[in-house]
Amino acid sequence: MSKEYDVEQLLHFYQQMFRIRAFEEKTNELYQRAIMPGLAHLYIGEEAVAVGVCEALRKDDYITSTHRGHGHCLAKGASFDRMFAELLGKHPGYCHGKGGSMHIADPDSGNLGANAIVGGSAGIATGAALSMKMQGLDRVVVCFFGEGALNEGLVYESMNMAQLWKLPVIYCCENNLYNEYTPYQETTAGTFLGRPAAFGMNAVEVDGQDVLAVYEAAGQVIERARKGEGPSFLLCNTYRFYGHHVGDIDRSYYRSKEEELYWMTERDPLKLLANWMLDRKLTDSNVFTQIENEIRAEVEAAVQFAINAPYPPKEEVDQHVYA
Amino acid sequence: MSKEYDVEQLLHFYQQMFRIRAFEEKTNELYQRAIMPGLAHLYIGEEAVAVGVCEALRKDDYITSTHRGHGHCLAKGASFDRMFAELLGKHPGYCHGKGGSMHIADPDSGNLGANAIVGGSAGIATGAALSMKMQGLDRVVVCFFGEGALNEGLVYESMNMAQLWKLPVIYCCENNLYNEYTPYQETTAGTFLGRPAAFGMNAVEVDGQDVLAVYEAAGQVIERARKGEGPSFLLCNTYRFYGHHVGDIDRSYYRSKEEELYWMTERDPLKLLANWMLDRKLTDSNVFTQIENEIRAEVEAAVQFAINAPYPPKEEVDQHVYA
Amino acid sequence: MSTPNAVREITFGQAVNEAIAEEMRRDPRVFMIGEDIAEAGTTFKVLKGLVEEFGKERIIDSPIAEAGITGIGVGAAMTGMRPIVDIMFGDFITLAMDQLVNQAAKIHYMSGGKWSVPMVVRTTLGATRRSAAQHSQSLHAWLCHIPGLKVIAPSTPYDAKGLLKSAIRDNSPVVTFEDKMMFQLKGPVPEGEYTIPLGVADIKRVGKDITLVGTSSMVHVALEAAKILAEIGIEAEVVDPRTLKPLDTETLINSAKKTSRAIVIDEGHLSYGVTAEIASIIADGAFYYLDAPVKRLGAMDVPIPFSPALEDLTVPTPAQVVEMAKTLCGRV
Amino acid sequence: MSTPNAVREITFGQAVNEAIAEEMRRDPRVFMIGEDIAEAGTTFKVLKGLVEEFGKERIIDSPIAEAGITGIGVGAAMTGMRPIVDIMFGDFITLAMDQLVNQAAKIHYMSGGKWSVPMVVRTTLGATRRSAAQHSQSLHAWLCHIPGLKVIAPSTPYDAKGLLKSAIRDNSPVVTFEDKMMFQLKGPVPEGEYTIPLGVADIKRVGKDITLVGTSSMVHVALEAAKILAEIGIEAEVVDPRTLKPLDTETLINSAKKTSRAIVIDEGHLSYGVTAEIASIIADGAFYYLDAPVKRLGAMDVPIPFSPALEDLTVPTPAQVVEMAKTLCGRV
Ligand SMILES: Cc1ncc(C[n+]2csc(CCOP(=O)(O)OP(=O)(O)O)c2C)c(N)n1
Ligand SMILES: Cc1ncc(C[n+]2csc(CCOP(=O)(O)OP(=O)(O)O)c2C)c(N)n1
Ligand SMILES: [Mg+2]
Ligand SMILES: [Mg+2]
Repeated sequence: MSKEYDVEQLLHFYQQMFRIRAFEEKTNELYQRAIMPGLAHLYIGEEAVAVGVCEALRKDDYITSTHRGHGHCLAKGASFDRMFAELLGKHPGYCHGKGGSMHIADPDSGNLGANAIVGGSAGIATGAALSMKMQGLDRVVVCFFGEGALNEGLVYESMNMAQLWKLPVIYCCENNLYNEYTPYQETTAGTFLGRPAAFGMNAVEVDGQDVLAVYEAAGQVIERARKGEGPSFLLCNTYRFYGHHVGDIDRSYYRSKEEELYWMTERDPLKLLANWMLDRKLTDSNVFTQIENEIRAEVEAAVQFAINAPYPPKEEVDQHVYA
Repeated sequence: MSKEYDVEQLLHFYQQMFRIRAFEEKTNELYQRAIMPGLAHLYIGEEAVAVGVCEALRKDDYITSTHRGHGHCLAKGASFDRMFAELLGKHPGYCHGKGGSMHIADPDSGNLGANAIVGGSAGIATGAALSMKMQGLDRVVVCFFGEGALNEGLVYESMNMAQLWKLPVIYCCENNLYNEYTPYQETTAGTFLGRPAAFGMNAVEVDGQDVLAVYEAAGQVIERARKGEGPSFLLCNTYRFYGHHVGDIDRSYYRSKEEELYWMTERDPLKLLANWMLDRKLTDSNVFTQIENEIRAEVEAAVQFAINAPYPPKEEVDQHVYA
Repeated sequence: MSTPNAVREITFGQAVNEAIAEEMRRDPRVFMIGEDIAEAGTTFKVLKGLVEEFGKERIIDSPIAEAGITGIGVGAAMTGMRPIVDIMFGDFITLAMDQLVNQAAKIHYMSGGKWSVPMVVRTTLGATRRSAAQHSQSLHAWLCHIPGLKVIAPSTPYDAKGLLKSAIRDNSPVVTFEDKMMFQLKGPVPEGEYTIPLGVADIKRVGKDITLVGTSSMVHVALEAAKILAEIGIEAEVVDPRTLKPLDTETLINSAKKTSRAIVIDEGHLSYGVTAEIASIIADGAFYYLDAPVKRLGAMDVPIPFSPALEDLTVPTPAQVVEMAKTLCGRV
Repeated sequence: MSTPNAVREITFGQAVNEAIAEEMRRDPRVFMIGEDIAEAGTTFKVLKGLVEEFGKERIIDSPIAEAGITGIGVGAAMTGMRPIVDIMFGDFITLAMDQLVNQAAKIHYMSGGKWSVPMVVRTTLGATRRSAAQHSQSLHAWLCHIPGLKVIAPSTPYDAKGLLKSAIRDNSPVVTFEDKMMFQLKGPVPEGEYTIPLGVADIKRVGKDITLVGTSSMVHVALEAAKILAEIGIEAEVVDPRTLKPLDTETLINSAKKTSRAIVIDEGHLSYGVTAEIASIIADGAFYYLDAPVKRLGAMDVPIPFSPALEDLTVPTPAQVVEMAKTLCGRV
């Protein structure tokens, strides 16, 4: 943590991370109370990645997201109410309820869409970057994906072209150690950083639990891309505190309680930032409590909005098939 | 060229390379005389790769091949007559005329099949290697492909698994500088050797015009694989003397006559071997002439066989759809 | 077909599990490869227990690489093994189509019969799980279109087990589509060994007034409709093709000849889907016997929406079948 | 549709080339990406000259990566460009199906109409080029099955140009299948600007005794058959759907109602192919007018063999159409 930050900015980071935390906790509750249809893949534990990266982006920059996408969408500027509405399949949701948890998309915040195909957005992000270059715009695209996506061929095809044409795209790999229920070591040969190296692509590895470290690393590769110096690979080491999805409760067969506990207690990105600030006496703990309370209240209101919102009318079903 | 070779072996290498050369020259003639249906991708100029590698293989080892596959098939043990018959779509061809130039396959010589999908055999070769490992057999699989195939995602998916499970497979990349009509530099970021490095895979680069160098390098990686030490990537730098396919006559828009001339005169694998032997007075030029004459006679007889051979009977058309 | 003995009620998922376990016991060449299939037993938990019995060498957890594992299946099948490749959701076969269609399906033919590819690809179809457009498709029509592939779509635990065992023993590539909403469906399955030959339809209910052809879970929609129709005196015959490729056209046509009316129900999209093939075969083969046009019901021609309020509108229901049947039988 | 003026004879390939050039001139957002499309002008040389006019920035030679370039097309289309993605052979769409089907086709719908994907994918169909099983397929039925995609299959230079221009202007993803054997086919094409709306069939020959529905190059097989049939007094109507998705069902049904007989001819495999959809739509819509079952002709259900002696047996011929038509008209 090298840069100088003012307290406001640091608190803003905290706030952004807590927004994701609170949203996801409520999502879990909605699942458990059988209010949310289907499943959701919670981002809890990984908040510093989405926030660190998106804070380094401009509003008119683009992102693509994944099945574990709520964090990216919120960090890029989505609002609670329309997110929850989408998760409940309601009409005011970002996609009129037609996309759901895995497909939040929002042109206003530059969100090209979450993608339920592992690795499926690598080409899209790369194409958006090509498009920026062709139009002479200086917008940057961030492609978020989990380390599991590095086993899908499309990611390699895309990285090759991005590097070849020096496109303004960042491949942000969130290594949370697991492909669903399988430790990445069982599925991944060599090193993660070997992948971008294959194409001669700039690559940076960062502690994904340290929002300031992510912010700084992201800032560098984004500025590089914005200046036309080409793509980068940003490897963020992180951990999901909960299951692969909300229904993944018994996890003992693929990871230990100790491991989970370690990350939750020692490596929680929110605690890490708060403690760092408290250690330096930049603020006091009441401030965090106040932020949290405000956000929780906002979450509550948003959930109520979503619960009360109408389902899409039947006529919606065959609208938007063609543009 | 470090090993000790006896003259017989060296002449055998020459013979094997000349078999390919003569076969391909005749194929070109068959096209020009409109005797061969469709097209063919000639291997002329690249003979040292197929021969160097296949001479280092056992008969019961496997290969997969490509659209530019005649050289691999011949080097692995295919005979002229059934090859030509296949190219002419005749019944005695290796595939009853149903496969044609791009699909020669032959269990007897361990040829899992040429493949007209660029990169399409990477999974098949890897699967055959997995199969050998599961059955406790010490056979090795060589997957031949052009440098263009390195842009297809499947190749990466396959290499990852091969390395992960230490499978006995060699990815033999024939870099002949062009993807069809496009120089590889326009399509390929980074380095070729960066690709296997991404997975921590053993890799060797070799002069693909030097049959002894290929033979030695191949021998090493094959023995390594046979001993269960895992896959390798064998990069062979080579050149195709003719067009992408037999119909590709005007090539000036993508490569210069000078370049072609350079390779044909200075880098011809047959000349290189012959001169090396002559320099060392291991044999005299009559011997080569005799080999060539014998092979040309064999080619002639084989073509006559193929021309006289019957087409498959109509009933063949819906046979072999299901096994 | 062998003779079954004692019969129990087990779920569709258990039937699949049993089929694989039995075949793995009898034939050491059979193995599985797929994402999260070992300790996790797949995301649907259908394969639970297999890794304990057969070990991680034969129940191989793979990287997330659908094309790669399908290609690996092809190569392994050609060289002495009998792989079962697990593609978690049917939507992901989009990533493996080259390996399935250009490789697996064609190798036997292209090699003049020299090589064969005894491989099974196990995947899913079916919507209404609130999984949205990329996890809800029923893309089986694509594979039925490809010569060299066989395609099965079982509707009951009994059929699932018997057909899958035949598929594993078949020397051609077979793709099996399991409706992910049926894994918990219970039904009678005999204790002992049995197989069901590929290519033979099954009449799930005998009737004389109208033929309802249903595939996969749509068999149950048809049966449900038949029950309602019976109450108003329309006796529907429910025919389940079970194998979609090769298709038992004779049974389909004969049923329609008998009843003079037919509705075809499948969960793939209506347009250019499975219903089109079956309907046109019946319309042709039973032309001179038909009293009404052959009708079709498929998934609505829209990407599957997430919202339950919309998703449920997209798949055929018993009520729709009943309505259509009544019209065809002149009851409205 | 604008009014054409002076008419010349140009080839199908030239018509495609003109359509792209004209659209690239009028709209700077249009660009192309594909393998060997720049200096080489594709393997079929159809795009020759474009790179000279538009430069390598707008005619982009890509790596051999069908999934990648399709994905790039999707992303570019969403963010202000109008890409034309060139997939050299129709067989290679197998590698891009996820990007086409799970991404391009669904993004508009999944986003509730927020994003759109104005992209064209240009590829081929058709056999008899002695290119064997992996370079001869006609896989258009797959894409017709997918809501969110439009599919065109022009049969003449005139249609090729007018439809492709409409496709490029369309705001949805459109896949165009060109028969690789038709690139040299000549036909009249007006000098000036014109477009042909998607979704409108064209009656290529008027007749009263039987309807021949042909797609792509099968239109010419149908026309050839019609000529022979006319000699024995059977007047065939030849209908060309031109757009396969959305399909102009009304024109098809009306023609069959008029003639009472129909044969559907398409070069995809017969089973579960395009002919099934069209035949079942006609058999249903014209049921009470039909004097004979609707018949279908497609490619034989075998991988396309290399040998000319076999390959020619696998595709529909005028002779087969004539034979079938005579039977349907009671002339045998
Ligand atoms: C193409 C494809 N294959 C498989 C899946 C099923 N699946 C969903 S998430 C997932 C694991 C993804 O792991 P990773 O990329 O590391 O992301 P994480 O869930 O850890 O964030 C899998 C296999 C899928 N959605 N898409
Ligand atoms: C998947 C796929 N895409 C495109 C093609 C068309 N094609 C045939 S050969 C070729 C170039 C291959 O280049 P490379 O791999 O370097 O092999 P080379 O021809 O140089 O031996 C291409 C693009 C194909 N056959 N398969
Ligand atoms: Mg992960
Ligand atoms: Mg090459």
